[in-house]
Formats: sequence, structure tokens, C-alpha cells
Amino acid sequence: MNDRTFLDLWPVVRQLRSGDLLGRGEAAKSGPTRRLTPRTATADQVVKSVCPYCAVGCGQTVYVKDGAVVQIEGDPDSPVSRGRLCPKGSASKQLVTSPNRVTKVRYRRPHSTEWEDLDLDTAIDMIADRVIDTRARTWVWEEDGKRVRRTMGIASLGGATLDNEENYLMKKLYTALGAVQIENQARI
Amino acid sequence: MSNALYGPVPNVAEQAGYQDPPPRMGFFTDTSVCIGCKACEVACKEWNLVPDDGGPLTGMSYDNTGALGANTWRHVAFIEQQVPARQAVDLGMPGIGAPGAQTAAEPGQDADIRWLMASDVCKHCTHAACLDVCPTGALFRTEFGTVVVQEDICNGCGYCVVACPYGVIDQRKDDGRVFKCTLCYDRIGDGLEPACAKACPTDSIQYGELDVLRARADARLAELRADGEAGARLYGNDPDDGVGGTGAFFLLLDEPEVYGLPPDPVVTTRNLPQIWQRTAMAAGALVVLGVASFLGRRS
Amino acid sequence: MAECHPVGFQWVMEAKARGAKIVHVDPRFTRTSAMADVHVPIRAGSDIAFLGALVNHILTRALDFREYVVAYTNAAAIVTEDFQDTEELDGLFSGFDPESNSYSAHTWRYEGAEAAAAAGQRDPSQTGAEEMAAAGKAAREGGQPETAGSGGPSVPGKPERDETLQHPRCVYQILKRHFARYTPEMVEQVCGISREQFAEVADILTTNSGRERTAAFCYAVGWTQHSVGVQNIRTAAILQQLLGNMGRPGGGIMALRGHASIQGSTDIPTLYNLLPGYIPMPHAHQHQDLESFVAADAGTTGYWGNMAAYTVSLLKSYWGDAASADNDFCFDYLPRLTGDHSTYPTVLAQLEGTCKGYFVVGENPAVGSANGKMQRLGMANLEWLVVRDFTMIESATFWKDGPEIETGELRTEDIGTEVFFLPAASHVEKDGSFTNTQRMLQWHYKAVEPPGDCQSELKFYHELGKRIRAKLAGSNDERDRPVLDLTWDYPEHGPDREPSAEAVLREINGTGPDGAALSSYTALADDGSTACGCWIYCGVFADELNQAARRKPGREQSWVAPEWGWAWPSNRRILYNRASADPDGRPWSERKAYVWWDADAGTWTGHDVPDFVADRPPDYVPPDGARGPDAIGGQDAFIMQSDGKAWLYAPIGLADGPLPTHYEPPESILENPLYGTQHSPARGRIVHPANPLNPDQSEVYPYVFTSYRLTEHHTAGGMTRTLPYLSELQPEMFCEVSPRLAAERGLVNGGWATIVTNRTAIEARVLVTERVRTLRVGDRKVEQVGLPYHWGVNGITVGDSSNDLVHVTLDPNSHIQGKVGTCDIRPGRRPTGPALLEYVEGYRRRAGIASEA
Amino acid sequence: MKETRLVPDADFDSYYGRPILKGPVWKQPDVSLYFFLGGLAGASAVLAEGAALTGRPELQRVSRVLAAAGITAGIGALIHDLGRPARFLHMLRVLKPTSPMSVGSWVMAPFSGLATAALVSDVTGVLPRLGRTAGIGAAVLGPALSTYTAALIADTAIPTWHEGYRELPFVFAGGATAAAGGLAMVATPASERGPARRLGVMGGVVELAATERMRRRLGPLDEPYRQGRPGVLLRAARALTAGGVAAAVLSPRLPVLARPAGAALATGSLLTRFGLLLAGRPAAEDPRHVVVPQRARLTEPVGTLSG
Ligand SMILES: Nc1nc2c(c(=O)[nH]1)N[C@H]1C(S)=C(S)[C@@H](COP(=O)(O)OP(=O)(O)OC[C@H]3O[C@@H](n4cnc5c(=O)[nH]c(N)nc54)[C@H](O)[C@@H]3O)O[C@H]1N2
Ligand SMILES: Nc1nc2c(c(=O)[nH]1)N[C@H]1C(S)=C(S)[C@@H](COP(=O)(O)OP(=O)(O)OC[C@H]3O[C@@H](n4cnc5c(=O)[nH]c(N)nc54)[C@H](O)[C@@H]3O)O[C@H]1N2
Ligand code: SF4
Ligand code: SF4
Ligand code: SF4
Ligand code: SF4
Ligand code: SF4
Ligand SMILES: [Mo]
Repeated sequence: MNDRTFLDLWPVVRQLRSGDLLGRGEAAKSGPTRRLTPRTATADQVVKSVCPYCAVGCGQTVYVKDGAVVQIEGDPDSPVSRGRLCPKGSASKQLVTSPNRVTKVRYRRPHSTEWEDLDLDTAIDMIADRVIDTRARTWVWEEDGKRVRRTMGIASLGGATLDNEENYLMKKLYTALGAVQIENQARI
Repeated sequence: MSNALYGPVPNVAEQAGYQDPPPRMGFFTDTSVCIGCKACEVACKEWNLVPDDGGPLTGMSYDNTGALGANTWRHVAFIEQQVPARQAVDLGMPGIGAPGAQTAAEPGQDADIRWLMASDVCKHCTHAACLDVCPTGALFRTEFGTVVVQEDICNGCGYCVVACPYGVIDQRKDDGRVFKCTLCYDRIGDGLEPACAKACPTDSIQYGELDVLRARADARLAELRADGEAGARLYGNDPDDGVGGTGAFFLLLDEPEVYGLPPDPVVTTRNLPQIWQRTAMAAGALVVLGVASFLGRRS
Repeated sequence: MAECHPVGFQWVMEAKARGAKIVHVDPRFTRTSAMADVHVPIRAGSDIAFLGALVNHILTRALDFREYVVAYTNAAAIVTEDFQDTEELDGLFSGFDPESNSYSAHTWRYEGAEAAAAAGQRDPSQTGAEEMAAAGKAAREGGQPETAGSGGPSVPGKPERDETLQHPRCVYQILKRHFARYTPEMVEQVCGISREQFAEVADILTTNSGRERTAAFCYAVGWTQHSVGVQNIRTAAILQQLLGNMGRPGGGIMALRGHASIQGSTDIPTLYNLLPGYIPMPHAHQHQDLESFVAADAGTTGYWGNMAAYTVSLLKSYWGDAASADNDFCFDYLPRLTGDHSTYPTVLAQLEGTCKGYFVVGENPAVGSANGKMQRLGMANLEWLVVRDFTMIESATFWKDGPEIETGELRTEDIGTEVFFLPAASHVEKDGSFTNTQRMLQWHYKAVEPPGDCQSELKFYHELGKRIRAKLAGSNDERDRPVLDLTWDYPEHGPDREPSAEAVLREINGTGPDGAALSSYTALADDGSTACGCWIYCGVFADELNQAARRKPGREQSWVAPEWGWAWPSNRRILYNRASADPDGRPWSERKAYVWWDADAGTWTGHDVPDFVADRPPDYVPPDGARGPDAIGGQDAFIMQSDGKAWLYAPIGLADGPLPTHYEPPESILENPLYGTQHSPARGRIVHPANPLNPDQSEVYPYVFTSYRLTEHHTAGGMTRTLPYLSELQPEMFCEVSPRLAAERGLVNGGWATIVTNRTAIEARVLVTERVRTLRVGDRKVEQVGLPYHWGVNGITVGDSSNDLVHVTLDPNSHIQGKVGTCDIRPGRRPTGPALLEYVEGYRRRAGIASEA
Repeated sequence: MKETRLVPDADFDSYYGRPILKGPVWKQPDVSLYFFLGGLAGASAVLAEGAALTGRPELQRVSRVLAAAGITAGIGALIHDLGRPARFLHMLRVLKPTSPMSVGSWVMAPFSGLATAALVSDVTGVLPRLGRTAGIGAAVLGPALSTYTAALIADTAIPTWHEGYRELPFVFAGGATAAAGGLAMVATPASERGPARRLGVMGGVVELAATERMRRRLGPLDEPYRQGRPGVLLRAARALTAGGVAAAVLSPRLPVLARPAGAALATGSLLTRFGLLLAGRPAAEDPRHVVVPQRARLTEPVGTLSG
């Protein structure tokens, strides 16, 4: 069926020419169907990853095309998961590409009823100022006559969804700042 | 090439005009190991970019997608049953309606429960009514023996919808066209596993050459029977059944209808010769009536 | 497990296919039960009674694996005469101080082990009788029991032993007496489990343990989230020790932990009481300098004996050149604890106004934490709040749409909290490693750039640190030295100048005097020549290679798959695997061979990295006075334990007793049938008007509720309620009730119900299901209400939060919240607005609880 | 061979009572209307050719109009029904004997051309020979056009439709002729009305008889035809057709009855189509219609449902 004539574009003709008299298979295929390729094959980058949901740690393969994630599926190489994913793992692409993701900084002024826009750079700067200020105001050198060298004015919550490297930097910075109420999901 | 309408077909792809087709591929869904996680539903939607069509809670156990349809190409059924205590031998007393509807009393010590879960999908019938009635050729049989709708061809005539004896294929309301499982035609063409089978954590969905799967299913059935699972049965694996056997078949632990499957579906085109014959007779009758009406008086 | 770890569950199915028997103990019949051979419905909060009865079953029938028990556990150890058990004290152990509601472990100690009172021990409860109570309280609040995350707490010296196990004060005999009242009849009374079913489980467990077979326990928060959470797991540990199931393939106790890197965030903790590698945060009353800090461990046997090296290396990696022997390696830069600074006390501090600024980074306490109202009230009282997440989670929007706004308890305009919402980068938008529940690190690569303002935590914290340091630069304030001296220069790359995650991992791994990456923590030194950010992770960057990124396909290697990722410690996949061989170093059986002594080669070998000193022969007896790893005997399989033995009885380290004991949950429908002591006496109480408890055995709140997860949703829902494909699968908050309860209360399948506690009332759709069984507990029928906890006010599917019902009462060891309570349930939707408060108040009046204000 | 057994109500399992089959997604009234109009057009083409052959110009004109307008309006309804109307021509991509809709399309396409050509020629007098040839062509295709829709619904999985496959073509043939005759009666002067009346009467009788026989055979599967809107429509249809037949029979003696009789016959035919088609949905939605007969034939393997 390779040497197609113009007439072959009309499936009825193909029906008669091929053995597919009832028009069930070969004859009924359309052009796009013939050219079908999975987007895993057309991806320009394939990246190994790990499911972001639970602690099973299933392997994921991330397919990227033109700078966007086009597919995430199980990594068959993983001895943990053997290529399989549960519904959450299978929905990871939606997690990453979801239009519900908020991608801009939002700011709520004290007592305000609305969110406002805020530049990322300004936001980080303002947060740095808040940390410095709160730390200074709440600093304690001693408690009950014992040296404690800390602030009880700043707390942090979260870590179990984050990378080890991130937790490391967080704990390192907080500890240097003298903040001790650093907690994560291990507690709840 | 038989172009048959009924009965076993040794090579469906060949019958559909393929020369030297690859082996027929399909699914063996072993519901006895399904944990109802719905990874198959999600993986299918992610791969095939199927829209979500969520509704409110159905109250049907953990099933909130209800049935196969244009936007649900894999559907996991959840059946809660009371069974006699700790005897994996009897079928039990499957119920209908909402779970818990049957008894308001506490279960007796002699009653146990079981929770059947099963992932349903298009059967990729040997005799696919949907395909045979499709007037546009949008539905076609692939070289792998599977049945696929071509989105660029379907004109939304809706004929396939009423032809399918399993109620699988359906129209997407806002789109007009029909959709169903493609058995991931694009993926399997590239040597990949279908998305649902790949995701399935417990291998409840097994993809492969149909012959191999059928043998594996026989072995699994024997194993379960030996374990006292008397209700275990295969569904769709028999080429002598009403649709010539299905490309996606199942191991069930209860009667098919309990899972929302027809117990003994027969492809409608099995009767097509008689239907055409009757239609021809009626057309003839119409001619006769026409002629007869001109016999007799002029006014 | 099928519900919450579905892909992990494939291995259970694999085992089942090979003939394993699966027993599932859960109040509800779940997807896991559906696959199990036996489902055991249990009254929530009564697991110790059930497990304790299994212990009793084994002990009374002498079904234990005696050779294993004698060699590898502390069954033979003798406990001092001072110890008094719950048998004698009606549910209390000796050493309880009713004043502080805490124990001193002093009387629990081994006979013969030094009761030395060296200052600054890791567990101060041995500092001598006078200070006992206070120290016990301090230890508990300082969260020290949790420092046992990579090995037990220290007992100095080795105990006297009676290897015949006949001595009346040996652990074995104590155990026998302690568990004697945990009978099948009692199980019926307490748990609602029939004797027949108990016998069946006992039989399955014992016949599948021994030389040829092993049994494993898998648990998660069905056990941990109780006021006796740690003791629940301890009971399982006792069973596994008695049955010889520890350190062996197919055995053990598998914690099915939560988030992608929950294990990592405990190892490299964002926790108040820990430093990386389970090194405790220093306590103001005990640890003013490095010497006092490491003293307790310096004296002990096992690997904790090298505590000084681990600590100094950590300080070096924090403060680099600034840390030197002259300045105690900057030990003083570390802030000190004075008590419990965990998350719930922090919320109290927010309510009091002492805690003013709050970073919420990848957590959603407004929905996920117990007593959501307390969380939101706390946040409403902050000066500033930073939330970093993917979507607008409830913890970021409570000031405008929280339930308290609806009821009028809070007004948006009155809330002074300044809120910054910063969008986070997802796992495919950054490099980094997760540590899964098997202690295995797996690297994930950045695939795409984060959209918009989204940033990784790595980038954000690095940047924040840089700015703070820049703003403080030039400060002469001693307070700012730790910040300014911090090593904070990480190589940056990419368009957004992202710090290199690999560089951070390399710092965590540690470097030697030559600056090269170390390959094992055994190389760490206490002289400042090595730096290491987390000693247990040392080796993850061995040979300058990111070992966590190893991805040799599983099918191309042994079933242990050691070349996939990297597991701490030392890429070991099963801990304490020395116990997979008999005392002489031979596998207990061919089937179960895992690690064994190769006498010819003079080394331990096997399928895994042996968890033992590689060349230490089985017959090695350490010389008297040996310290640290040198003190590990050839049969001391549990090398992280200071006495080398697995602990049936915990002479130290637990805040609520050396042995598990059944207490009723903090809110209970029953009087404790076992002891006069109703609740765990040491449980963590959070006293606040917003956290009132229901009275025990109240007819107004006659039902038990418990909360749990659904396969289709994740935790507080921020990662699933926002996704269409998952939302449609479980589109509404619901509760699960038995047909009998439905009839009793007129609940209709698919209809609405209101669930009421002393805290508040929530509404949910109803699933009437046989899967929730009516339990027969003694002669009464107990009904339980099941509540998934994934919903909140934002997202595609919205609904009331279960956690608004859950009271905060904590396990005294881990400070973890509970998941059970009592409630009433009624058909129909709940009142809205201020009427809800009135409705809840009505219940309070009827329950005879005076309302505050 | 056994016919369909009775459907017992007890002893039947299903999945929460949910449908097993999917009901028709065809738009209403489009498809019922098309079924009616197609049938009407086909039978009218036959009538027109008869009139032409027997020299009845008025009847010929009227019938030609009915054939051409019927099929044009029918195609309009059909296109309106399609989910993707722009792809109407895909109907002619393939020719599938296994698909009554495909066959029907291949009949309908030339038919519409022929019927229109015949009418145009008749009205304008242009190319009379070609016009006649076209008319003959239309008359040849007409019976197929009138009846293929019966095959179409019979060739589905919906038990109530499928199991009626023996009689449905006669119901449709009868209905088509009743409608063609009836409407021709209405529009044709008394002088040339005879054939139309006879056609209408015979068609009506065939329609009534075939419907009756089909429904009797269906047994419990007839339920969808009895209940709800389809039930009402079919009862009305039966009354109209029967009344129409009677009135038409009397009409030579009472000419005032002729037009109402014709209208009643046509309307009866129309309502029959509506009734039959609308019953498809409830028929598909009741799982008993699927489970009970199938289960019955499984437990008694000798019996087959469709013979
Ligand atoms: N799909 C999904 N997977 C997840 C998560 C998720 O949210 N969704 N979360 C992850 C996280 S953070 C964690 S921590 C893990 C938790 O994983 P699991 O611990 O498995 O999670 P839960 O569903 O909370 O609790 C398990 C079971 O405990 C039962 N239970 C309640 N009370 C008791 C009791 O007193 N005794 C006994 N024996 N059982 C009881 C519940 O009925 C429930 O079935 O899951 C992780 N995986
Ligand atoms: N009643 C009841 N309550 C419970 C439990 C229970 O069983 N019953 N279980 C408890 C347990 S075990 C847990 S772990 C908690 C979980 O409770 P939470 O941790 O509060 O809930 P999550 O929804 O997992 O919150 C994690 C958030 O992190 C975000 N996130 C994910 N990745 C990243 C990232 O890389 N960066 C940033 N910045 N954010 C990210 C997610 O979008 C999500 O919103 O709930 C606890 N609460
Ligand atoms: S795929 Fe499922 S089981 Fe695997 S890590 Fe992700 S959430 Fe956990
Ligand atoms: S199950 Fe239905 S849709 Fe699937 S191939 Fe068979 S007839 Fe077609
Ligand atoms: S709706 Fe589409 S696929 Fe179905 S029969 Fe019509 S054209 Fe074919
Ligand atoms: S084979 Fe592909 S299209 Fe079919 S259900 Fe599975 S994932 Fe969906
Ligand atoms: S993915 Fe597999 S186990 Fe999960 S519901 Fe689907 S078939 Fe069942
Ligand atoms: Mo968790």
C-alpha cells in the first residue's frame, strides 16, 4: 500500500484495492492516523525524577518539549516502583502544569481585605527586613539564668515536601539566626 | 480472510486488510488484584488529554466516575458485598443499589464483607459492533487488532454509541464526537505499554499479546479456583462468545452484571444478514404496495 | 497501605502471590483489607491491648525464637529492684511525678549498668534522684526521646544478664508479668475483636516467624497519631524481637512514612529538637558547651560514642573557618532549648503573641494540623506570615475565607497579619534529593525553568540568607556573628542564579582535611579537620559522585538493588542485618540468608552492606572499658544501641514508660478496662480555650471518630484538590458510617451529616457502608465515624476540614497529634455563620461543660 | 428456536442499578423527523413514478414535491443532528455494507439528487427525458431509503430495537407508504387521489399489523414502548393510523374525510417514528433489559434470544 495514487486518498477506493472490503481497517485509516507518534517520542528532553507526593519514592520520567513538561510517567528502571505510579503520581503533570498554580507573588497588607501585587525582589527584601527586625526585638540571651542565645519570635513550618538540600539550608540559616521553633510534618 | 460477522476469527487484523500484521495485542484485567486506586483512570486521562467531567459524590462506594464514557476510558467499579464469614468459597449475596441499603442491622458474626474492585475498559471486540456500524470509517481496526476512533474523521453520527453491547463508547457533549479507549494506539505503535497498564501498581491491568494473556489468565484462574475462589471466572476470553472474544478480557470474582457488565453480550451485526434480508423484503413490499395502489379505479 | 502507599503495596501483592498471609488491622475495611487474608476491625486507639495480647500469647506459650531472643535482645538483662510496674501501681510505672505529669526513668535502669551522673548526658534522667523529675520533664519537652532516630539512647556500661531468663527481675520475666493481663478476653473487652479472630491472627503471626520464615509489620499514622503512638510501635517491636523478625529479610517493622522527603526532613531536620543526623539541639540546662554536650555519648559503646566527631564536623560545615578548637568550634553559636518548642506549643506562642513571624513552607496547617481553628487563630495573631506553596492554600487565605470569618469570630479588617505569598518551584523545576521511607535518597533533576516568580526553597533561602547577611554586614553585635560567620557561598548557575543543589549535598556529605568528599562517617574526626553537614549521610557523595543520582535499572541488579540511589547509613538497605545470621555468624536458614560471616575471608558479607564492623568476628568479646565502636561485641547485632541489644524493655529514653501499656485515648467512650489509670499519664496536653476536650464516656458525644486518607487525595489537599483529575475521583468531603449507626441517627447514603465535637461541628456527605463495622466491645455496641481529612475552603473540590474537629493532645515522646476523638453525628447540614457557634454551645451545655466566655 | 422469554423481575443483579448500555445520543426531534421524512420521500418517489407511468400529472407533481422536499428537509435534520456537521461528507468516505447508516447514506445521496432533478424537470419542463429517468432512479432507490432506517435501529445493541428486527422494516415500509399516501391525499385533487388513498390505507394497515406483531414478540422488552412519552406517542399513533385507515376507506363515499384521513395517516406514521426512537433511551437505561434475557439464555443454553 505504499504507492498511493490520488484516488487512494478516497478510502472507498482503498477498500476495493486492499483486501479490506468491509472498510474495517487499513482502508479506513486517515492521514493523521498514519502519522501518529506518541509525544514521548517527540520530546526533546527526558529527565529522571521522583514522585513529589508520598514517601514511597516512585521513579518518574519527565518528558520535556519546547521547555514545557509534556508527560510524566513511571520510571520502569526504578526498583522501588518498576514504572508504576498511583493516581497522584500519575497526576503529577497536572500538578506541575496546572493553571491553578499561582506564579506571581501575592501580598496582603495588615488589615487589608484584598491581595496586592508585589515584586519578587521587593518581597524578599521586605521579608529579610522583617526577620532582622523581629529577631532584634525578640532576642533573648538568657532564660532562667542560662544562656539560650535565641529568638522565640520567628517560627517555621514545613519540610517533608522539600529536598534534603533545602531542609539543610533552612535549618542552617534558622539556627544561625537563633530561631528554634523550626518544625515540619514529622510532628503531625 | 473471512470478513465474518460472528464467531471466532483467527486473525482480526488480517481480516481488516493488514498483511502480516503483528500479533493481536490486548488487556487481561485481573480484578482479583485490583486495589481500586484509579491510577489507570488518571494515567489514561493524562496521556490522552481527556477532559475531567467531575460531578458530585455519587454515593456508590468509592466510585465517583460512574461508568465508562467519552471522558472516562478506564472506569473502576467498587462493589461492596456481604458474604458468609470467612469462606472464600461462596459467591455470597451480592447486592444492588447503594451500599448498606440492604440491611440496616449490624452484620451478623456470620457475615463478612468483601469489596470488589474492577477496572473496566473498551473490550476491543473481535466483532466490534461500533466499528462495523460506523458509516465514516472513523472507527477502524488497527494492525494490533484493536479498535480505535479517528478524531479527524468522526462526524458525531452517534451510531456506534447504540451499537456497542457494553455501553462503552459515548459522545462528548460539547464536542459532538465520540471517544473511547484507543488502547493507546500511539504508544503501542512505538513499542510502549498503554498508559493505564503501565501505571497500574498491582499489575491488575496486564498488556500483551492476546494469546499469551489468555494462557496466563487460564493459569491464574486455576490458581484462584484452587484457593477456593469459586466465583472466579474469565470474561471475554472465549472466542466462541457473542462477540468472538474480546481483546480486553477480565478475571472477575462474581457475575458480570454485578460489575455492570452484560452477562452474555452478542454483537448486533450477528443478525445483520437477517436484518438486511428483512429490510429487502420490506422494501419489496413497499414496491408491491406501490404497484397495488395503482390497480383499480382511477380516482 | 493500599490506600496511602499504593505503589509500595505491589510488593505486598507480590508476597501474597508467593503465599504470604496478609492481616490488616484497621477500624475500617479499606482497600488494603480488600486484599488481605484477614481484616481485623479494631476500636480506634486500642492497638496496644491487641498487640500486647499477642505478646502475652507468645510468652505464655513460649513461642518466642529463644536463641535469637537471648543473643540479640535485652531479655536477659536484669532491672533494678527500684522498678515498679503498672501491675503494682494500677497503670503507672515507678518514677511518676504527678506535679509535672512526667516520669523519671531512674528506677527503670539496668542492674549493674552504671548509674553514673555525668553531666550533660543525652538523656538527663539518670542524673540522680534529686533532679529526676525536673530533668525528666526537661528531657521530654526537649524532645530528646526523638534523638533516637538513628539508634537508641545511651545506657552507660553493660547490664547484668541471666541468659536462662529465669531471674525474676530479668526483662523477660518482667515482660511476662506486665503483659499477663492482656488476654484474648481483654482484647474482646477493649478492642472489640473476637477471641476467634484473635487466635487466628496469633496463629498466622507465630507460624510465619522463626528460622525459615519471617513476618513483617507495616504501620503508619494509624499507630503513631495517638497519645500512645510511640508505644504502639514499641509493642510491635517487642513482638518482632520475640519472634526473631528484626534485621532479617522479610521481617522488621516498616514505617510507611508520609511525604516525599519526610524521612529526609527528619534526618536533616527542620525540627526544633534536632540537628542533622539526630544530634540533639543543645538544651540550656545541660549543654552550655561542647564538652558537656558530647559527654554522655563519649562514654558509651557503639557508634554514638563518636558523637564529638559528628558534632564538630557539623559545626565546621556550618561555620567553616570561624569554627576552631579555640572557640569550641562555635558551639556557642547554637541556640538552646528550654522546653517543648514543637509546632503546637508554637501555636500557643502565636496566640500569646510571643511568636510574631512565621514561615509556612510546604505545609498547610490551617487544614492539616489538629484543631484547625487554633492554627488559624494563631496565624491571625502574627505580625507577618510567609507562605510558600504552589496554590492558594487555606493557610495563606485564612484571613479572608477561614471558617472563623464565616462565624464572625474573626473579622478580616481586624486581622493585622501581613501575608506574603511566594510561589514555589515544583520537583521538576529544581535539582535535589528526596529521602524516601526506606531511608533511600533519590536525586531528581531539574527539567524545566519554574514559571513566573516561582522559586525553589533552595534559591529562596539562599537569597534570603544573602540579603540578611548583607544588611547585617558590619554589625559588631555578638548576636549577629553566627549569621555573618556562616558558610553561605554556594556556586550558582542558570539564568536565575540558582545555588547548586549538588554543592549543598556535597557539604552534607562532608569533606576531609584535603577538601575531598568523604566516603564514610567513620572518617569523621573531632579535631576540626573534617566537615560534615549530616554524619549519617556521609558517603552520599563518595568518590565525588552524587550517589543519590545512581540509576542502575533494578532489573539489572540483585533484588536488594544497592546501586539505585543511596541509603543511609553507608548505603545499607536493611538495618541491623547482622541479626539475619545466628550468633555464630551463619544464616538462620538458607532461605533467609542475607548477611553472614565469611570466616575464610575474615569478613562479614552477603547481599547487603553488613551492618556491623566488617572484620569483627562473631566470637569477639570486647575488653573491659572499651568505648565507642570498639565496645561492640561479636554478637551485639544492634550496633547503634549502646548495649548492642534490641530493647524489649526500654530502660531509658521514653517519656511514658519502659513498656507499652494500654491507656484509653484522651477522649474515650470507655473506662479503661485494664487499669485505674484512664489516660496515658504523660500525654502532652495543650491547654487552651480553643482546645477543649469532650468529657470521657459522654452520652452527648457517644461515637468514636477517626480520620484518615484517601488514595485519590493528598494530606491537606493543596496538591490534589487543585487538580481536576484527582478532584473528580473524590469530589466531596464525606464521612463513613455503619448501616446500624445510619439507622440509629437517620443518616442516608449520599445525604448530609453534621459531626459535632466540643471544638466545632462540620458537615459531610454520608457513605453508609458495611465496611465500617459495628463493634461489640464487651456488651456494648460501639460505632465509629470515619473521616477523611483532605478538605478545606479552596480548590476545585471544597468542604469542611476534619481537623477542625480534632483536639490537640500529643504523644509525649514524638509530640505528634492524635487522630481519634469522640463526637455526635446528626443528619443534615450544619448551621452556618454565628448559628454554628450557638449549635456547638448547645452541645456543650448538654454535656455539662461550662463554656469559656 | 425459542423466542424471547418473559423477563422476570426478581433475581436480577446490576451495578447500583446503572445502565449497562448507552442510550442514543441522537438529537430530537431531528432524527425522528429525518426517519419520517426519509421514509416519506422514498415512498413518494415510488408513488410519483407510478403516477407518471399511469399519467396522473397532479399526483405526480405532488409526489415529486414530497420526495424532493422530504429528502432535502430530512438531510437538513440529519446534518443538524451530527455532532460535527461540517464532516457530513465523511459519510461517503467509505461504503460499509455492515453499516445501515453507510448504506443509507449511499442511497440517500443519489436519491436526493435524483428526486430533486425529477422535480425540477417536472416543474420547469426542462430536460423532460432526463427528468423522467431521474424519477425512475429515485423510485428505484426509494424503497431502500424508506426502509434502511429500520435496519439502522435494529442493528444496535438496544434490545428493544434489536429484537424487533424482523418486523421493524415492515413497520417502516408501512409507515412510509402511509405517510406518502396520506400526504398525497391531502394535496392531490380528488380526481387523482385514488392511488394515494389506496397506498395510504395499505401502508397504514401494514404499519399497524407489523407494529402489533413486533410488540407482541418483544414481550417484556416492549416495556419502553408502553411507558412514558413513547407510550403516549405510540398509542396516539395507533389511534391516528387506525382512524386514518378507516376514514380513508370511507372517503370515496364521504370526500370530506379524505384530507383528514390523509393527515391522520401521515401523523400516525410520524408519531410512530417518534415513539419508537424515543423509547431507545429508556430501553438502554434499564439494565434489566440487558441482564435478564442474557442471563436467561446463559442458564438455558438451548434458548437463543434472536434466533
Ligand atoms: N493517597 C495518599 N497517600 C498518602 C497520603 C495521602 O494523604 N494520600 N499521605 C502520606 C502521609 S503524609 C502519611 S503520614 C501516610 C499515612 O499513611 P496511613 O497511616 O496509611 O494513613 P491514614 O489513612 O491516615 O491511616 C491509616 C489507617 O489507620 C486507620 N486507623 C485510624 N485509627 C486507627 C487506630 O486507632 N488503630 C489502627 N490500627 N488503625 C487506625 C484508618 O482507618 C486508616 O485506614 O500516607 C502518605 N501517603
Ligand atoms: N485529622 C488528621 N489530621 C492529620 C493527619 C491525619 O491522619 N488525620 N495526618 C497528619 C500528617 S501525617 C501529615 S504529614 C499532615 C500533612 O499536612 P500538611 O503537610 O499541612 O499538608 P499538605 O497538603 O501535604 O501540605 C504540603 C504543602 O506543601 C506544598 N508543597 C509541595 N511541594 C512543595 C515545595 O517544593 N515547596 C513548597 N514551598 N511547597 C510545596 C503543597 O502544595 C502543599 O500545599 O497532616 C496531618 N494531619
Ligand atoms: S506514585 Fe503514589 S505511591 Fe508512588 S511516590 Fe507517588 S504518591 Fe507515593
Ligand atoms: S466494547 Fe464497544 S466500543 Fe469497544 S470495541 Fe467492542 S463494541 Fe466497540
Ligand atoms: S459517531 Fe463517529 S465513530 Fe461513531 S459511528 Fe459515527 S462517525 Fe463513526
Ligand atoms: S489503553 Fe490507553 S486509552 Fe485505553 S484505557 Fe488504557 S490508557 Fe486509556
Ligand atoms: S490502576 Fe490497577 S489497581 Fe489501580 S484501580 Fe486501576 S486496575 Fe485497579
Ligand atoms: Mo504524614
